Amino acid sequence: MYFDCIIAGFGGQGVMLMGNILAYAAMAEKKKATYMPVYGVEMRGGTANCTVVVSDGEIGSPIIQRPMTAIVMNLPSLEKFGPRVKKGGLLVVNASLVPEKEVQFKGIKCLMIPSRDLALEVGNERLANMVVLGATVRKSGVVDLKSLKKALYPALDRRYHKMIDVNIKAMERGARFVTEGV
Amino acid sequence: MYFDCIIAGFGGQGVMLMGNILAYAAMAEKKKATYMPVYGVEMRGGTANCTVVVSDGEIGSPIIQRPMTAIVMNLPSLEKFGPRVKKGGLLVVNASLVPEKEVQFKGIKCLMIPSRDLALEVGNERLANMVVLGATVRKSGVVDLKSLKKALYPALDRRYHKMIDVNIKAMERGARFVTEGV
Amino acid sequence: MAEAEFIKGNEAIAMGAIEAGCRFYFGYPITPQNDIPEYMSRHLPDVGGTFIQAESEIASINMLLGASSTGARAMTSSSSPGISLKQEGISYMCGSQIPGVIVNMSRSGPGLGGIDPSQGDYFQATRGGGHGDYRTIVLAPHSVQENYDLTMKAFDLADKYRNPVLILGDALLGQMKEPIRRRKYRKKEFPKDWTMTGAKGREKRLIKSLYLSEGELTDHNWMLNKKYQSMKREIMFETQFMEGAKLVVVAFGSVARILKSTVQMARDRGMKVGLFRPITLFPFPYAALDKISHSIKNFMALELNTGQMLEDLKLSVGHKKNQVDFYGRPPGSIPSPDELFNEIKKIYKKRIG
Amino acid sequence: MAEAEFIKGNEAIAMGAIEAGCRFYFGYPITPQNDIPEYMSRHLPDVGGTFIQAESEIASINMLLGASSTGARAMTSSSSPGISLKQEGISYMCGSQIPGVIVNMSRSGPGLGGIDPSQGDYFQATRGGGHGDYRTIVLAPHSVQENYDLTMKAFDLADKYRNPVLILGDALLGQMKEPIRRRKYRKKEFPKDWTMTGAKGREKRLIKSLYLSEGELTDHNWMLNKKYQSMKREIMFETQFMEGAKLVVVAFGSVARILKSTVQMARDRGMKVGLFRPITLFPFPYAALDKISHSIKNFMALELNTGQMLEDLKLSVGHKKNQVDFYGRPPGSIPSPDELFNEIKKIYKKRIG
Amino acid sequence: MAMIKFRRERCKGCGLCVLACPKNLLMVSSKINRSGYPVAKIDDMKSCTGCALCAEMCPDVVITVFK
Amino acid sequence: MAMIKFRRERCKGCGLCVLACPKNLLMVSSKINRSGYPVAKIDDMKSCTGCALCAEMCPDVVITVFK
Amino acid sequence: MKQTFKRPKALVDIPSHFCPGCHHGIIHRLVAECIDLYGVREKTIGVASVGCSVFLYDYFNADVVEAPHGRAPAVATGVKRARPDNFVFTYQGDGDLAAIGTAEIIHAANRGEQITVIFVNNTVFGMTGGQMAPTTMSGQETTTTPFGRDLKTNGFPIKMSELLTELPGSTFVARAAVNNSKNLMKAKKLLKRAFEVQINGEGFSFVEFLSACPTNWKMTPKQATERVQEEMIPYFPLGVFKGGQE
Amino acid sequence: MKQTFKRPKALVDIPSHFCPGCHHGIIHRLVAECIDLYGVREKTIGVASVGCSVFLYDYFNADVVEAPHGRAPAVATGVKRARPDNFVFTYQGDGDLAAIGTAEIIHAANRGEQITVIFVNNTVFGMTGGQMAPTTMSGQETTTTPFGRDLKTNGFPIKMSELLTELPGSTFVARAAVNNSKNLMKAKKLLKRAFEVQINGEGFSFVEFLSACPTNWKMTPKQATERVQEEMIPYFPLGVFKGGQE
Ligand SMILES: Cc1ncc(C[n+]2csc(CCOP(=O)(O)OP(=O)(O)O)c2C)c(N)n1
Ligand SMILES: Cc1ncc(C[n+]2csc(CCOP(=O)(O)OP(=O)(O)O)c2C)c(N)n1
Ligand code: SF4
Ligand code: SF4
Ligand code: SF4
Ligand code: SF4
Ligand code: SF4
Ligand code: SF4
Ligand SMILES: [Mg+2]
Ligand SMILES: [Mg+2]
Repeated sequence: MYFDCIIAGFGGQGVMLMGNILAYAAMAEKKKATYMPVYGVEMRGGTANCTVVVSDGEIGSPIIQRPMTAIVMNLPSLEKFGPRVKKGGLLVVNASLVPEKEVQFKGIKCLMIPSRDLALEVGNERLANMVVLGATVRKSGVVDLKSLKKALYPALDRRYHKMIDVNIKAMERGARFVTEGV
Repeated sequence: MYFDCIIAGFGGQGVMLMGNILAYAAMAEKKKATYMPVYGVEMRGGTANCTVVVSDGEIGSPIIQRPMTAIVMNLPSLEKFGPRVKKGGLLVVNASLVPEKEVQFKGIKCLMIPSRDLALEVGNERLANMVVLGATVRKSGVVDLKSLKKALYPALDRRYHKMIDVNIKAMERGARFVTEGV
Repeated sequence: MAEAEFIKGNEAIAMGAIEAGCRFYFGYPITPQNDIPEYMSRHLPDVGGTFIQAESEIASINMLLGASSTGARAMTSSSSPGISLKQEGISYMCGSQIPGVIVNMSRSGPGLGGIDPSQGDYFQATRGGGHGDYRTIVLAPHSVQENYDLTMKAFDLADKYRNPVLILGDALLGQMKEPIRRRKYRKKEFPKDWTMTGAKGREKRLIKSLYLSEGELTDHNWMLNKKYQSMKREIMFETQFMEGAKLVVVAFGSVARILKSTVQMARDRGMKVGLFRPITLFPFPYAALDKISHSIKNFMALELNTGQMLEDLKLSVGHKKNQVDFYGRPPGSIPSPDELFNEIKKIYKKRIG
Repeated sequence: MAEAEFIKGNEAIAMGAIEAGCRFYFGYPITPQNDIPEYMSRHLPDVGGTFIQAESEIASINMLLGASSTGARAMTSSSSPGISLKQEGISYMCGSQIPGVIVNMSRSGPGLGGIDPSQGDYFQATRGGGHGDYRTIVLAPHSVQENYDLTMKAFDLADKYRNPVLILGDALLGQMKEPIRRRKYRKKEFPKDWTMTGAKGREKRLIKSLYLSEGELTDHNWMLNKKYQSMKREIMFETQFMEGAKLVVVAFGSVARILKSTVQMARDRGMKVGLFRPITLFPFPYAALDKISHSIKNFMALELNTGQMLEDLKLSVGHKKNQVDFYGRPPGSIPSPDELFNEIKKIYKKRIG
Repeated sequence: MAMIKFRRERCKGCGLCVLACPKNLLMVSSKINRSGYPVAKIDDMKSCTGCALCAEMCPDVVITVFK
Repeated sequence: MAMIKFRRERCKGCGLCVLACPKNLLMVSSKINRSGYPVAKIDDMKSCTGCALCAEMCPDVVITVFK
Repeated sequence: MKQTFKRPKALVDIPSHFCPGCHHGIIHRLVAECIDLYGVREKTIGVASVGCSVFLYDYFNADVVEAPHGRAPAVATGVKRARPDNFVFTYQGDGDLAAIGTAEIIHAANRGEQITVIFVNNTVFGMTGGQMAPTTMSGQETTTTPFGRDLKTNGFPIKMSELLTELPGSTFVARAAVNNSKNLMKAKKLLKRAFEVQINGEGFSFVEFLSACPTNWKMTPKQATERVQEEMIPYFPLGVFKGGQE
Repeated sequence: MKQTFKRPKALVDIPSHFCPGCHHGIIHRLVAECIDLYGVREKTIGVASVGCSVFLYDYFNADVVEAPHGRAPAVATGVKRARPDNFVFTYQGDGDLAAIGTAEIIHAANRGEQITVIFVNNTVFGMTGGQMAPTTMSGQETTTTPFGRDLKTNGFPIKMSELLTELPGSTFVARAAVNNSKNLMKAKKLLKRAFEVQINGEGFSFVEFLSACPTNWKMTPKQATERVQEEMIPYFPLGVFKGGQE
């Protein structure tokens, strides 16, 4: 089993956390994982992305030019990473910030998630990243949703553990959106 | 024509000046010359030596392990450089500071100059270096005594030009010591 | 076996250091290695250690010199420009035979450059960027686990040879996270009959690099040289897919890591490509490569620079005797496995067909 | 022709600089090159120039960076430990393409070492002791006249390539006196469309080494690399006694000077020994040596260190194809022509008989 | 009469202008610009004296003042 | 009664002791030691008070004082 | 209606990379205003340092040369000595000027170099992600003082203006803040004086700006701006330390 | 008769390399006397700097580590942090401490490192042959100020004691001279206090010694010693600047 993905967005959207959780989830399933962050120059409000690779065997490169999966949380990220997704790959798009008309790629699957609305449903809009992550995992099957939830413990600073429940809800909401289409 | 020599003594004895004058004298005769100084760690009162090479043709090394000629102005210098003089070479010794019994070398010529007495004769004891230089030049014939005198002009700082006459006297006294033995 | 932990490369170095008994850390912030001082500032106090954020890299290396001169295990870390500033201090440490671990999570140059991964400091690391004849052991990890393991090893080597040891990583190896397993570190004891502890009940000791009497420094330099030569016994390297290889790709550190995917791709496509990864950059595995060159004739160096380790590869296998090709990607963009595959394919086609 | 003047090697550098239009000098004292700042402090004011004794070598190199960025001709000088401290600045100057002349009258290392002649800084000089991929032209004079001539040349090369140029001498070349002949210097003009002069009536200009957008620094590095490659046209070397030579001795700077006597001795004794003296150490005369190796098979590097230029010699002639021997005399004692003769004789006997 | 103008795309929603206005006329709205920042606004332009203190304090030179 | 002793071979003839002696007892003689320096001396030892100021000032610890 | 406040000409019209509420942006603008005011844009040579203000060169419509971290005063010395008729300024953070660049600023001031130094003190290494700076306040948490700056082991927050005032070579030394309109207006005056000192050939001029770094202080822009008043100004008093006359 | 003045035990009994009349020799002895007095020889770790005093290690009967030029305070910081119970001192010239080592001394003082710094100010770079030092006096001729130090271009003779006094981290700062018996006796007292500060764990102690360099001043030892009184002391006043109590 081999999986790789790039997760990209603006600074405040929590894309780094998404990557971390995904990697922890893979580890919980005794898989190997690497996580590689890339920051822009701006400390706050800039762009950020990370690459996560998951595999049964030893992982070679932790960075990927053409990922199997890309999660784009804003328009600039779509523009940069959308075209790079491998043929047959998966593009997960934060539909709350990226208009559908911009998403025109051939030969790949596209998943549009109205993340803000779904996040608001379960609590607050800052949970959008968890919604998208839940959706991605359900769609790709890279890890089990259960592992993803478990991964919140090591990935979140202890101070935020009280938020785990609502994060789980957001993940579940995202996953449900994939299965049920709403 | 090729000539090389090491001139050594304590800091205050003016050995560097001797080397410089010798090199200038050679230049005045359109010969090539190199001068290479070596200082000890002490700024004042330490030991010092220099190497002068004179030649008609291009000069290779400016430093010499076994010189044709050595001028030693004190005992430590004799001990260090005396044994290094080449077979058939010339060792010029400042007899005012080096007792004759220390000067026991085979296969080389030794010239003992009572430099302090001769210097006092022409003016003051600080001229001992010029006495020795005059003697060395007369003995070795590396340059003409005339050239040596001329060399005082470029070698001495303008401030000391008023001392040139007495320096010349000292050189002549040294040369005379060689020719006349007293 | 311990539970795997998912940590940053930089943190793995800091953890390894503390576990190897490092109790003094001196550093000055610079991207992309700030997790090291940050980790140290948080965790050294727990073990009774001391963290100092120095006023500069120069102060850091000299604090390292001071602390190590007492026999303590100590470390400094920085990235390229900061490492340039430490060169005088490193030269002094080598000249004075003072151990110490120096980490360069290098970034892109020259000048201010950028903060991308880079291998542009290879020459500086392996040939001594400072003045005079000196060498430091250079360890080049390619994974977070190796960051951890080699840092521990670095402390032992530094003490063993009374010489600084350099860990040469880069932004990729510092920033990436991977699971690592901790291991029990067994501290080796080395003679401490040279350390600054106060001349109580013994002759005074002196640590210096100044040698002024005739011939003394010449001898000192040959003695040091002998020591550097003796470090050959520490040579480490890794090979992959060497059986039947027709082209051996030679690379270290982050790019070697990326190449692991590439070489797999090549093999999948039936290209007989092997990978040779030096782990010690100094001493460089000259002999091992030379030996390989008796049966394989085609080599290719890949580096994140315009060609530095390439010279060591040439010196190893003889570029007038064997074919040595090169692909360089100076920093500013990270090559992906696919891109590197294309470069290798070009060479493979040309040389092997 | 001008009257010969009898001057110190260091003074010849200072004189050459002023005649080549150097008007700014920044330095910090260090033996054995103090005659350079001393000469500059006395003579620059006469020509309307500026001498600053900086607070350190680091300040000096950065003052040089500043002055040169305005298009002025400027210089700094130091000796080994001081040059180590300048490495960050040199890397910046290369990255920012700022010219400037840097003199290293090197002394013995590592560390404080001593003040004897040494060639222990060869690696640092030729491979860039600082971080990142950069090179400086390195000129290695072997006489006082060459100190003077090559310093003048250094200013032209620096401006031509917009790159620092290093003059690598040592205590011997700085301290010895020899007659030199001055020559008329004809200043070449180079484009100044990049200099800091104030944006009067033109677009603003920018001098920097930071490149952050994807791929930009990669391109910048290749552009610089191309420039370094193009410097090959400046290669200079001297040969002596090459006709019929069976062993070619390769050496630079002070030891090459000493070897001129030695090789003469060898020829006098009927040994067919030639001398190859690289004058540019970067770019190194690889091709010239390679060509020679088609007819002569035995080479010997002689250096005042434990073996640095040796690597370039091996890379030139292929040490797996031709015989490359070495004699090193690390600093602390100066080898005499006779001593070197004995070393050459040993090799000659072994290789030629 | 005075008027201020915002260059919304440059606003980062820091609110320093809000702190600066002696008449308390400014606020950071919930509108987000293309860079993802909420932007400052003025509701009661009539009360603006054109003192320009808001503009002086703005780190991003978002505000220009007319009088 | 007091006495001072010189370790002549260490003397560099700098004369700082001469300056220091409140009783003006010291001088630099014309005798030269093995290192080539003229050495300090005291002629009138009886007048010495043993105040040790000469010794305190000597950079080369040439003088020891007895009292 | 006339436009009474607009972007200074010396400030290039591009978005800045600074975080929301960062005072660097304000200080940049004040410097640009002075360049306009004295009409020296075409004579200006800026020296950029390394820190969050490294992109100075993009923002100023003037010639700019980049200095290695901490060395801007040395670079500026070289520039100014070579071009004494140009207006030369450095712009440096507290890490740059008060840590690695300590020797360079002290000696440039001591030599009385005819340059203007803009010193932005935000009590933290901004660019590198919030480590302790020499000016970090007692007890302040940073990424390398996770338990707060402990004066015993980390030393004291250093007062650069006071230190440079001691040097006879410095002509004008002042500390300003831009945390509110009143201080900002005073800051403008001090900055003007600093410009005049150089323009009149009077010597070395230095203005320290207390500056907020909301990001690394982990505060909102409002809180950060308030901290300048409440914590910084009491320890780093504002005003002219030297050379206020004229 | 009893021997009332003898060589301190901490001073090795070998000839020194200093020039005739150089005050370094006196200052070495005073330091050695203090080591004896406080009985700390076996706990002492000296940090030698680069300058005429580089051979410190030969002269002191104690452990000594050599620091690169200017970096002794950083080396001493490393040593003292690793061995807080040892007595750690540096011995540095004015080139070493006030030029290249400016940042290191200021930050060691600012951190309040528990070390003792002996600073020998002879207004010149002695070891390298008499170049200008940061402390070179106005008009003083040196090999790099052949026309005398010009304050306009070379800056002002720097007063390190006064500068370090400004830093809250320094505990004891004083300036002494050994040009005559009176000053020498005072110097001893100051040095003792400096030792006590470290021994009592009170913090950073610093004693500046005005020192004669006959060789590079091109004076006789007598003239040089007199110059200390006539030219140096008026500009570099003696006394305790900070921390005299106890
Ligand atoms: C030699 C060197 N060391 C360290 C760095 C890393 N570095 C970049 S900026 C900086 C400090 C920034 O802090 P400051 O000067 O206070 O500026 P701010 O970002 O806070 O405005 C450091 C340490 C560097 N670029 N070069
Ligand atoms: C990095 C470096 N730069 C310069 C030198 C050369 N150097 C040796 S001692 C010295 C200064 C000596 O002056 P000072 O510190 O005043 O001591 P003094 O000899 O006067 O006692 C210098 C510049 C060096 N050894 N290392
Ligand atoms: S100060 Fe400027 S950037 Fe901040 S909210 Fe107001 S207008 Fe927007
Ligand atoms: S110009 Fe003055 S009154 Fe108007 S909004 Fe701005 S600060 Fe308020
Ligand atoms: S002070 Fe000492 S060295 Fe100087 S003359 Fe007197 S005894 Fe001799
Ligand atoms: S002990 Fe006192 S009185 Fe006696 S010689 Fe020395 S200084 Fe003079
Ligand atoms: S990190 Fe701090 S100083 Fe840097 S731009 Fe952001 S707020 Fe400003
Ligand atoms: S040069 Fe000066 S400081 Fe150095 S030993 Fe001689 S007199 Fe003393
Ligand atoms: Mg800051
Ligand atoms: Mg001095």
